[in-house]
Order: sequence, then C-alpha cells, then structure tokens
Amino acid sequence: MKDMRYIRTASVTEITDSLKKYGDKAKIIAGGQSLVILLKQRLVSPGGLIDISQVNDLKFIKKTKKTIKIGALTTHRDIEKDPLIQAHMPILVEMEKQLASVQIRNMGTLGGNLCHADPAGDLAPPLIVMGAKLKLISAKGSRTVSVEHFFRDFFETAIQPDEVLAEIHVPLLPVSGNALYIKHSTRGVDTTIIGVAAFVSKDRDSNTCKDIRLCVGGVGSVPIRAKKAETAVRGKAVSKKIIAEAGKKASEEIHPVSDLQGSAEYKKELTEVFIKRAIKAAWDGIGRTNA
Amino acid sequence: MKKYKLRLNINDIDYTLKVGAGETLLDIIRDQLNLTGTKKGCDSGACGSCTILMDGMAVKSCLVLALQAEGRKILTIEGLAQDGVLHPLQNAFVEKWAIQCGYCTPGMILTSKALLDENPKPSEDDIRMYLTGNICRCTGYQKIIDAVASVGQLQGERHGKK
Amino acid sequence: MIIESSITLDGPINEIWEKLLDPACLKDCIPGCESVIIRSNGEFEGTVKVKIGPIKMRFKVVLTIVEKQPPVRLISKALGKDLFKVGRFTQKNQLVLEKLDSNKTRLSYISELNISGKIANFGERVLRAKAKEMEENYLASLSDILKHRGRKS
Amino acid sequence: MAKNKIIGRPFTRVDGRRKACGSSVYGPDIKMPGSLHAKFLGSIYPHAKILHIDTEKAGRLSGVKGIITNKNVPEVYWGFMVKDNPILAGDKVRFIGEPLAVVAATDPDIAEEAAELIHVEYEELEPVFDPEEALEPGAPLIHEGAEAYACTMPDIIRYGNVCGHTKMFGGDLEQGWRESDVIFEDRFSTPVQHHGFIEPHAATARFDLNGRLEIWTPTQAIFATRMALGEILGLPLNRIRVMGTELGGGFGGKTDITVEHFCALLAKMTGKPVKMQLTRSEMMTYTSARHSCVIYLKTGVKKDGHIVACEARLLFDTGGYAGHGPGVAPLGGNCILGPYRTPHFKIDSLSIYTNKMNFSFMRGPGGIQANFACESHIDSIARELNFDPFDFRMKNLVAEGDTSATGQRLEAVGIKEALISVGKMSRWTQRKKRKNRGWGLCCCLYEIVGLPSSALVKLNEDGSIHLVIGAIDLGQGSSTVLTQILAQEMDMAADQIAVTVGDTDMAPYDTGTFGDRVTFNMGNAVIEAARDLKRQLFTGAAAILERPVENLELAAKMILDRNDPKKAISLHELAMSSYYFQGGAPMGKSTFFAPFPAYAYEKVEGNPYAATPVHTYACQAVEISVDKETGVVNVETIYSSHDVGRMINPLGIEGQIQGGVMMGLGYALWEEVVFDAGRVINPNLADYKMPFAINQPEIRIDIVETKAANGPYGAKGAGNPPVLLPGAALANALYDAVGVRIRELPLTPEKVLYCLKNTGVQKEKF
Repeated sequence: MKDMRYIRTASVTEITDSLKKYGDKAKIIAGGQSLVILLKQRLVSPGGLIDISQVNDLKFIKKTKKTIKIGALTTHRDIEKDPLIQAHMPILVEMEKQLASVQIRNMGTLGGNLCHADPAGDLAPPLIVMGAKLKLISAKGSRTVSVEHFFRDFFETAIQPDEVLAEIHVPLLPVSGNALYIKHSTRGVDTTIIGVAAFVSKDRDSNTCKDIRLCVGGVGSVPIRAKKAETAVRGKAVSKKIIAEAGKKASEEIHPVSDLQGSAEYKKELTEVFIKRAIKAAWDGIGRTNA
Repeated sequence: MKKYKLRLNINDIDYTLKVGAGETLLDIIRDQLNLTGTKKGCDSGACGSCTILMDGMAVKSCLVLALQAEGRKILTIEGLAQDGVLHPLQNAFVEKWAIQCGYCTPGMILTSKALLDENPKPSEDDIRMYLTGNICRCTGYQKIIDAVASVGQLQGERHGKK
Repeated sequence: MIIESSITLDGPINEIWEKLLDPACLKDCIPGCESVIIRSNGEFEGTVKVKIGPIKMRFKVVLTIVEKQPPVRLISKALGKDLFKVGRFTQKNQLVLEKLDSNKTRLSYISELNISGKIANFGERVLRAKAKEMEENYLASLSDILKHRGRKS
Repeated sequence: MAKNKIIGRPFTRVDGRRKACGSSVYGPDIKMPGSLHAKFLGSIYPHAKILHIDTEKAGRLSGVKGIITNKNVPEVYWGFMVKDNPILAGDKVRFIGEPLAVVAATDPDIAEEAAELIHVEYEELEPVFDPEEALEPGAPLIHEGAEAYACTMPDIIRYGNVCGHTKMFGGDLEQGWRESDVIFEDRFSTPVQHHGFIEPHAATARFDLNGRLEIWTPTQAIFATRMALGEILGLPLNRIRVMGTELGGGFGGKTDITVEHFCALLAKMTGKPVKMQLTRSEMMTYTSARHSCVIYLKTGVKKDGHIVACEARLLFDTGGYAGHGPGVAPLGGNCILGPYRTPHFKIDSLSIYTNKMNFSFMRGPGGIQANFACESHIDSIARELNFDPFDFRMKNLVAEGDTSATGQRLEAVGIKEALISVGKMSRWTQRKKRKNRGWGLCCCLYEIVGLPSSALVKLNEDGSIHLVIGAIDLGQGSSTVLTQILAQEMDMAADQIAVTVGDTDMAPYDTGTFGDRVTFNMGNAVIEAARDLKRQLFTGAAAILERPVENLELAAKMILDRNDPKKAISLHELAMSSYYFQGGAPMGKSTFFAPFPAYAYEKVEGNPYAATPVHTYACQAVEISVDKETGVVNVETIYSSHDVGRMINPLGIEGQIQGGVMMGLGYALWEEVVFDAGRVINPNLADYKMPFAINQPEIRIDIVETKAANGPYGAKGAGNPPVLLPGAALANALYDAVGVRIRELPLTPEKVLYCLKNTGVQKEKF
C-alpha cells in the first residue's frame, strides 16, 4: 500500500481545515465501504486520508416542522431502524432493506453513498423525488444544492475539493402524497440494474394527480428524472391508460448503455415496466402509509 | 511506510499496534495478531467470510480501515467460545451439519450472533435476509438457517422463562 | 467491446480526411487529450487524461496507421499505457468516409476497444459507458470544429 | 458382524468443533517466518508469440528476491492428461492472464509492483475463441507441435485443435432412423461457470536443509500434486512432502496444481519459504472454471413414445491447454443419452483448444452440460408427441441389466424408484396448471471414478484405533463417513477413533478426492484394512486365549470366544502384549482397486472413463412462477430424489444434495463467466452472480437405497448428481409455464422476456 498520511478529525471545523490544507491531495473517508476497495486495488492513491467517521455532530436524525434533517454520517442501518424515518419516510426504510448487506449497511454512511455517486445507487432516486437538498460546508462557509443537481457524471458530483457533505434535508411528504422506490436486480439484494422512485400527490376534490416526480437509476451516468413521463400524468386522472402512457414515455426518454447487466433494449423494457408499477403502487398507497 | 498508533480491544484483550493508513482491519487481525479464524475470501466486501463484530455490529473487516477501529471492541470467532465451552451457535452449527468446508463458518456464526442479539426469535426469512452478505458455496444454506433458528428457539424459551 | 456509430459532417471529403490525420485537430477533438505529435515513422504519439470519478489516468497513446486509402478508408491501431499503472488499452479503429455532396460527408466508425489492468476489474459497466461517452464527445467536437471553421479562422 | 448401530445414523462431523471455533488451518492461514510472497505477470494478449521478456528493471526493485520466467525453469511439459503445459509460457501465450513470469519478494505489494515492471514484447497472432470455429480447417492452430506431446493415459485421440475425441456407438444408427416415426433435432449451449469456493488458491513451499521440498497447499489430490511437482522439479517422490491443509471448498477446481510449482521453483531459487495466494480476479481469469459446451442432438422416436435412435455431438471448450478436457468430454458423452434405453446411437464428444483460460474439472463434469441438453431435448419431444413428461420418461427408463453408452452392464439401478418418489412428493399427477406457473421434471444418470485408494488402520499401544488416509475431506464429510465405517467394523463408538488425513509422508497412496470416489473406494479400503487388522488381533488373541481363531469375535473393545464369552481379552491388554512381548505393532492396511467392469471395447474409442464401478441416478421436479413483464423466474419448490446406494450419514447426504441443488440453480439462472475477445469481464463476486441465502427455495429430499453390491455397505456416491438436475428442470418448467423453450443457459430474465415478446424465437447470442 502506497505511503499515505492519516488525519483523524473530530469536528466539522477540523474537517474543513484539513480540506483547506491538503486540497485534492487528500480524500475524505467516512464508512469506507466504497473507497477501501479502490484503495486496495490501487485505483486511487491519494496522498492522505481525512477520517471523518468520528465526527459525531454529523450523526443525527431530526424532524422539524416541514423537513427531516439527517446528518451525512448517519449509516444506512440507522435509517433502516429509526422510528422517525419509519413513521414519515417508509420509502427510505424499504430501500435500505434491499441495499448491499447488513455488514455494509452497518458501516456505510448516506453521505459516503451520495459522494461515491454510483449512477445505479439506491439512495439518490428516493431523495430526488422527495426534493431533498444537501448542505455542503467548507472553510469559506456553507451552501445547499438539490440532490438532483448534485450528480454531474459517472462517480462525479458538484462537491468542491474543499467541501464536505454535512447534512441531508428531506421535505416531509404532504398528507395527500406518497413516495416509494422499487428496484430490479439479478438476485434481489444485488447491484441495481434499474431503480425507480416515484412521488405522487392527489388533488383531493378532482381526484387527479396534483404533482408527480419520477427518477430512474441505472440508465445513465446520473440518476435521471423522467420528465416526459411526469407530464403524461400530472394534472390528469390516474388511470391504467395514463400510467401505461407514462411508462412508454419514460422508456423513450432514457438512453441506457448495453453492458453485463443487460442490453439497452432490455433496460428500456424494464424502465417502462417499473415506472408503471411505481406510479400505480405510489398512487394506491396515498393516505394509507404516512401517519 | 508511515505507521500510526492504534489502540483497540480484540476478544477482551487490549492491543497497541503500529499500522499503516491503508491497512485494513482484516490484514492486521490475520497478519499482525495471527488470528487466522477470520478469513479472506474475496477481499472486496462480497463474500462475508471476513465478518467480525465491532461494538456488537457485524462488519466486513476487509472494508474497514484498521485505524477506524481505534478504541473499538472487536469480537472474532476465536473469542466466541469461553474457556473451552462453545457458544450455542457454534454447537448448533456442529450438531446440525451447518458446516461443510468451514471457510464461511466464522463469518456466518458471527453474523448470526449479531442477528440474535438484535432479534432473539427471528423467522426463517429474517435469518435469510440477515445472512445475505455471507456467501456459502457448499451447504446450500438450509442447514445454516436451521441451526440459527434452533438457537433462536432455545433463546426464545430462555427469554420466555425469565 | 465494439463501439459503432456514424455522423454526417459539414465539409468536403478531402478536407475531412485531412482533419482526421491532423495532430492539432486530434488534440482538440479527443476529450482529455493534452498533446499529439507525429513521430518520424509516421506514428502518432500523445497523452490523454481520463477521469472516472476519483480514478485518474494519464495514457501515453501510440497510434499506428495500418492501412489508408485516402480519402475513403482509414484503419488504425492504438495502444495506451497508463502512467499510474491503473490501466492499459488496445484499440483497433476502422473509419470510412462517404461523400454525400460537395459539402457533406458521412463518417462511419467501428472501434474494437480492449481495456485491461486494474481498471478493468473496477466495473465493466462503467468502462463501457465512459468509452461510449468519450467516443460521442470526439465526434461532437469534430463536427463543431468543421461547422465553425468558416467563422472561427 | 456386530449389530448395525452406526451406518445410516446422523453423526456430528469429526472436524466440526475446530471449524466452528476458527482454529482450522487453511492454505491462506499458513505463516512461515521469513517467507517471501509471489505474484505472477499474466499475458495481455489471448494469442501471441513472446519475442522477449525483460526482467532486469523488476529485478533491481528493492525487496525482490527471485524472478522466474521460461528461461530459468526446467524445460518440462506437464498436464493431467496431455502434457502440453509449459511451466511458464515460453514461445507463445495462449490465453489472457497466462503466467509469463513470477516474482518472489519480501511482501506481496513489492512482488506485484515488480511484476508490473517486467517488460514483455509480443507479436500478436490471430486468436480463436469459439470451439466450433476452432474446428474449421484453417482456424489458427493453438498447439503447433501437439503430436510431440506425451499423454498420461493411453487412447486419447488428438488432431488439429482437438485434444480429446471420444467416439461411442451402439446398434445401427441408419436402421434406427429408418425405424423412427418422428425425428427431432436441437442445439444447446451452456456457459462457463466459476467454482466459487470462498478459499482462494494459496500454497506455501520451502526446502529444508537436506534439500527436501515441503509444501502446504489446499489440494484435493495430494499424491497427484506430489507427482506433478516431481516431474517439474526433477525430484524423486521421497524428496517431496505434500501436506494438504484444511480445504475451503474444491468442487474439482483444486485437483490440479495452480500455484504450487511456482512456489516450489522460487523456494529452490531463493532458499527461503515462498507463499503464493491468488486474488479473486486472478482465480477467475487464470484458473478454476467449468468448460462451456455446445451440444447437437438428433433423436428418433416412435409414435408410441419409445426412443429408437440418437446421434449426439458434444463440443467442450477446454481453453488454451488440455487440462481436464480429455476427461470431461468422455464423462459428457457417457451420460448424453440420459437414463433412457436407446437401441441405436452414435456419440462424438470433443475437447477443443481455444484462446481462453485453462478450464478444469467442476462438480458433475461433462454431466451438467450433457444433462441440460438431454433432458431439455427429451422434454420437448414428450410435449411434441403430447405425452406427459413423467409418463414419457417412465416408458423409456433403463433398468437393471441394460447397458450404458459404453456397453457396460447397469447394476443397482434406482432411477425408477427415484422418478416414482419425485412424482409422489410433488403430487405430479394432481399438479394444477396456474397462470404463469409451471412444473419441470428432470432425471439423470452419472458415474463415479474408480482408481486406487489405500487405508492404514493402526492399533496404538493402549488399544485405541487410528485411521491414516490420504483422501482430503474438502467439506463433503468423508473423514466423518469413513470414521463411521471403521467404527462399525471395529464395533466401537465413532468418537473413539482418530483420523489423520492428507500427508504424503504418512498416508498410503490415494488417487484423490474427486468424482464422488472417496466414500466408495476409500470406504472399501477402510473395511478391508479393518478386517486385516482384526485378522492380526485374532491370531494374537487365539495364542493367548488358547482358542481357535474361528471362534473369536470383537465386541465392545473385547476379543472373546463366541461360545464362551467369559474367555476374553481386552484390546488394551492385547495391544500391550503385542507391542511389548511378541507379535509386533498390529497395523491393518489395504489398497482397494475396483475391478474395471467389462464394456464394449470395440464400440468405444478415446474414453479413459469408459467403465465405472457403479452408476448413480437422481430425479428432480421443480415448480416455478414467471414474471412475464420482466422475465424473472422465481423457484417455488424443488423435489429431489437420489439413488445413493446406501446412506452412511443422512445429514451428510442432505448437505450434498442441498449444496449441489443450489450450485445447479446458480448455473441455471445467473452464473456465467463472460468473455469479451478472450478477456473475462466479470472477474469479481459482485458481477459474477452466485446464489445468496435469500435465493434458496424449499428443497424436499428423498433417498433411494439400491445397496450397490460392490459398495461399502452398499454405498455409491452422492456429490455430483444434485448439480446436474436444476438446469433442465428449470428450462422445462419455463416451457410449461409460459411456452418459452430456451436452449442456452443461464435462463436470464432478458432471454425469457425476449422469447416471450418474439413468441419463443431464441435470439442467437445475447
């Protein structure tokens, strides 16, 4: 293993100072569940590692009036077992249950997952359809970025070398709204081939779809909002025909690449099927799940 | 190679070691402390044979930097049996032939212990979901599930009696 | 890994042919390319930076022309070695130019790319997508340069 | 013979406690002070001449102690059947990842860095990856001077890119076609499967002070390893000691040497212990994978459902070197007819060179490929003639006295009982046909490997018994089963017997642990060795008790006179007198070599596995549901019935069946080592999909005991058949569920969906 410095930090300011000092010569490590493999296979050989896993002020799950704030160092297992999340955001609990394995979920953090930015990652689509935002902190100050615009390319995000992802703010779902995430992988709990997150809200009196957000993971270099599919449903009475229309539109607006997981045509097929299933399940679930 | 001090407790023994920044917990457990009961199967977080308990949580030690275990309490398979008396899970694995080649067994038993600590009477599906990170190529899993479930019943009754 | 595509370019066939073999144009069009020179024996040598997330690679590429029938057909072979020893690639390209009219030429492109070394273990699905993305950028910047040729010069 | 208290009883494993406590020592756990670590440099081209290998720069790296290339290793060709394997690639490389040089250094990172500094000049040659293309005239020749290669077995037919051609026929094929009412033709293909054992290959070798080689390695065949090392190093076998470590899963992938010879050569060069351990991706690109196969089948049947004739052509892709190819091809040919009476047949089974890695034995070699083709073919014929798949099979099953494909008489045939039992378990006749759900059926015939096994049973001075054998227990529980057999023979409790396994210095010769052969062959050897020991004890006791030998009997550690039980002597006393007064240390020993059954010599060519001590049979039914929108196949329940001759340990048998079914399920649904221009593109356990715990369906098991006459207490073998069945069972269930016949494994959702959308037409290659 190449010679590397190791910098242990215990507070956010220590993180930002170290980032300022070492710039892009050092890499942040939190849970390490993605980075350690790259280190061992010497695909990445940074000058130093900034270990932020002991910064306890970034480990929290708090509920405010309109949002739930989650510290970036919260682990997948914390989310899976947290009563607040179970009550208000079952979509995240269901997603976590199918993510990697218990061992990886015990160590892996939400911030690490988002910064690793695997386009087939399971965390991003649910956060995108719920309109979540990220709080990034640097020595210069802090800024917020929407999760949707946080991803730039394969494994590349908008984070600057001197910034650390500190918090995830997820707006609470409206009472008339519902969100869920379903995914297709070969063995059930496995690398995601296609992941679809859907948020729908109902206009009570006209029984039509007030708002809808759809996001597909695994079909591009970043998670993709199926905007055309959304317009096919927004404002309309949700019927089998409308849902089928949305499925078709979604599979037309994405351009997946053929690879080991499946050919491009197959991924288009799957997108159509999963968009339909996600919309229907989310729509039927309105009013049933959240407290 | 630049070395750093690492203090941790493994199987109720405190150690102070010199560790490189890039070394994983698996490498120091096996190579520095010679506890070869924890196995290296894929070295990329897929097979689970390197699973140990860190502060009671099942983690894949090939994906944990050694220095991130500072001040933590680690349990490896060698620490499970207390002075010659096997843990109920170890006995169940032996009695029910939940072991064939035995290479995945340490990781399988420790992950099952973490499960039973969390959920003393797990259903068969709970056990299967919890053990998804541990690949076994010999047994076809059934006898492992039976062994864990049987210890679950046992603990269940003991909980019931208390 | 086979990558195939074709594109219609503005410009007469002879000029497109020149552009394909012009080091300066290669440098502008290949994403992440830092330098291209022609060696004494007619081989092209250049360095190309490729970044996949945290993984950075700098390839020293040697491109040899295997067969050329100006202005219609060009077969070349490239060998890339990464200075950080993360990866290596071999590439066999076949380019065919077809005159559509005095100012439009069709370029069709078949490339057989073979990536090895540590990067190949990282994930086949990422490599295919990244290679496809780089190839699309190459063609896009080539057609841009040709489109703005009049204005930019 | 004492009352049977042990055979057929569930005994806990003799190695269970140490494995549960993590105190077993496997290959990677061997640690030697001052040991060097070795890493190899693999070829980057599938087929190329090597012009020059420059190790000068690598040699100068600090910490590097030794580098071997073809230049400084013995000019020796080795191989399991055809000696076509140079120690390191010399004139030519034949697959991507083929070792060119191996570096030994003070730590693995330095060795790896040094390997990357080695500069190799190649001259690329045209590769060939498809076995059918490799057969075409004018295809690139992978082994130019193949005729000069020696073979370890007679009668291996080799020409061009073929390194093993098995030919078998029976009856008169032309007459068969004439008598057939309907003739069906099919083409099937099966993928490359990775063994998937969790323990990586890892060997440690050192030379002691008087030049004797000691090597610790997880190998399934310690004596075959010693033989190969002897050839390569030019050492007499008494100068080599192979110690089989605990083995973390073999499945046939650890029968050959993979890194042992590199460690030995580097240990000799550097004078230091050398350890070499492969990473998961190295294993998946250089070694340990199953032969892919293309199978053409043409079968003639009568309208009344009787099979008349069959012509089969099996093309096994054996990669750059013959390896086990010439053994896998005949094993496939032997069972391509399945357990069905076929009066007229002609079988050609070929092992073909291509520019891919060196494929090796893997559980159910040849059988898993052949059985997928045969049982899918039979099932589609039954449906075309609208027979119920159960009845069509029942009508054609072989029985005692029929002959196998090689003309060997079949004995202890349990396939009928197995089929009936599966029918009962799955309530086949009352099965309901529900939407998107389907039932599949599948039978199989397979064989076990004979060859010699020897056992040594020692009576210690205190009368305790010690079994010393060379057969490694790779997890299937052979040490436990053999202890049970010896306990039964010596009328003792199994836990009073010690067993020592796997050290060529101490154990008598054994062929190895593969091909379901240990329970059968070593079991017989243990029985005879025990009886040899008892003969020695009885003669000793007869002198002391002054009673005729014939009256004596061994019971509860006492040797007594049957007619006068009071007249007895304990083993303890007898041992003391033998050791310290007269008679010498009693040692029972025996070598069991199953007689080579007769077969139709004149009708069989190029088949080293032409006859087997006994055939094994199994049958499986499976219920599945199919998601027609995504093509995903969900396995609901598997009903599996196995003719194992006699169950020595029920828990062991169940373990073999459950493990085998899951490996077969992975092969049927997900597992494929994918090549792109000769390069493995999924060499890791994330992209190579082996079954998890959540993927295991309910498996109901039934055992048929046909008590093989020549088996120990009637036992046959149980490890291979369970793997053979799920491939065809699922393909047949898929047809039953949604009318899609897929002839290429694995049955991925994409293939299922494609065929659903294009009404059952199968796209050539996905």
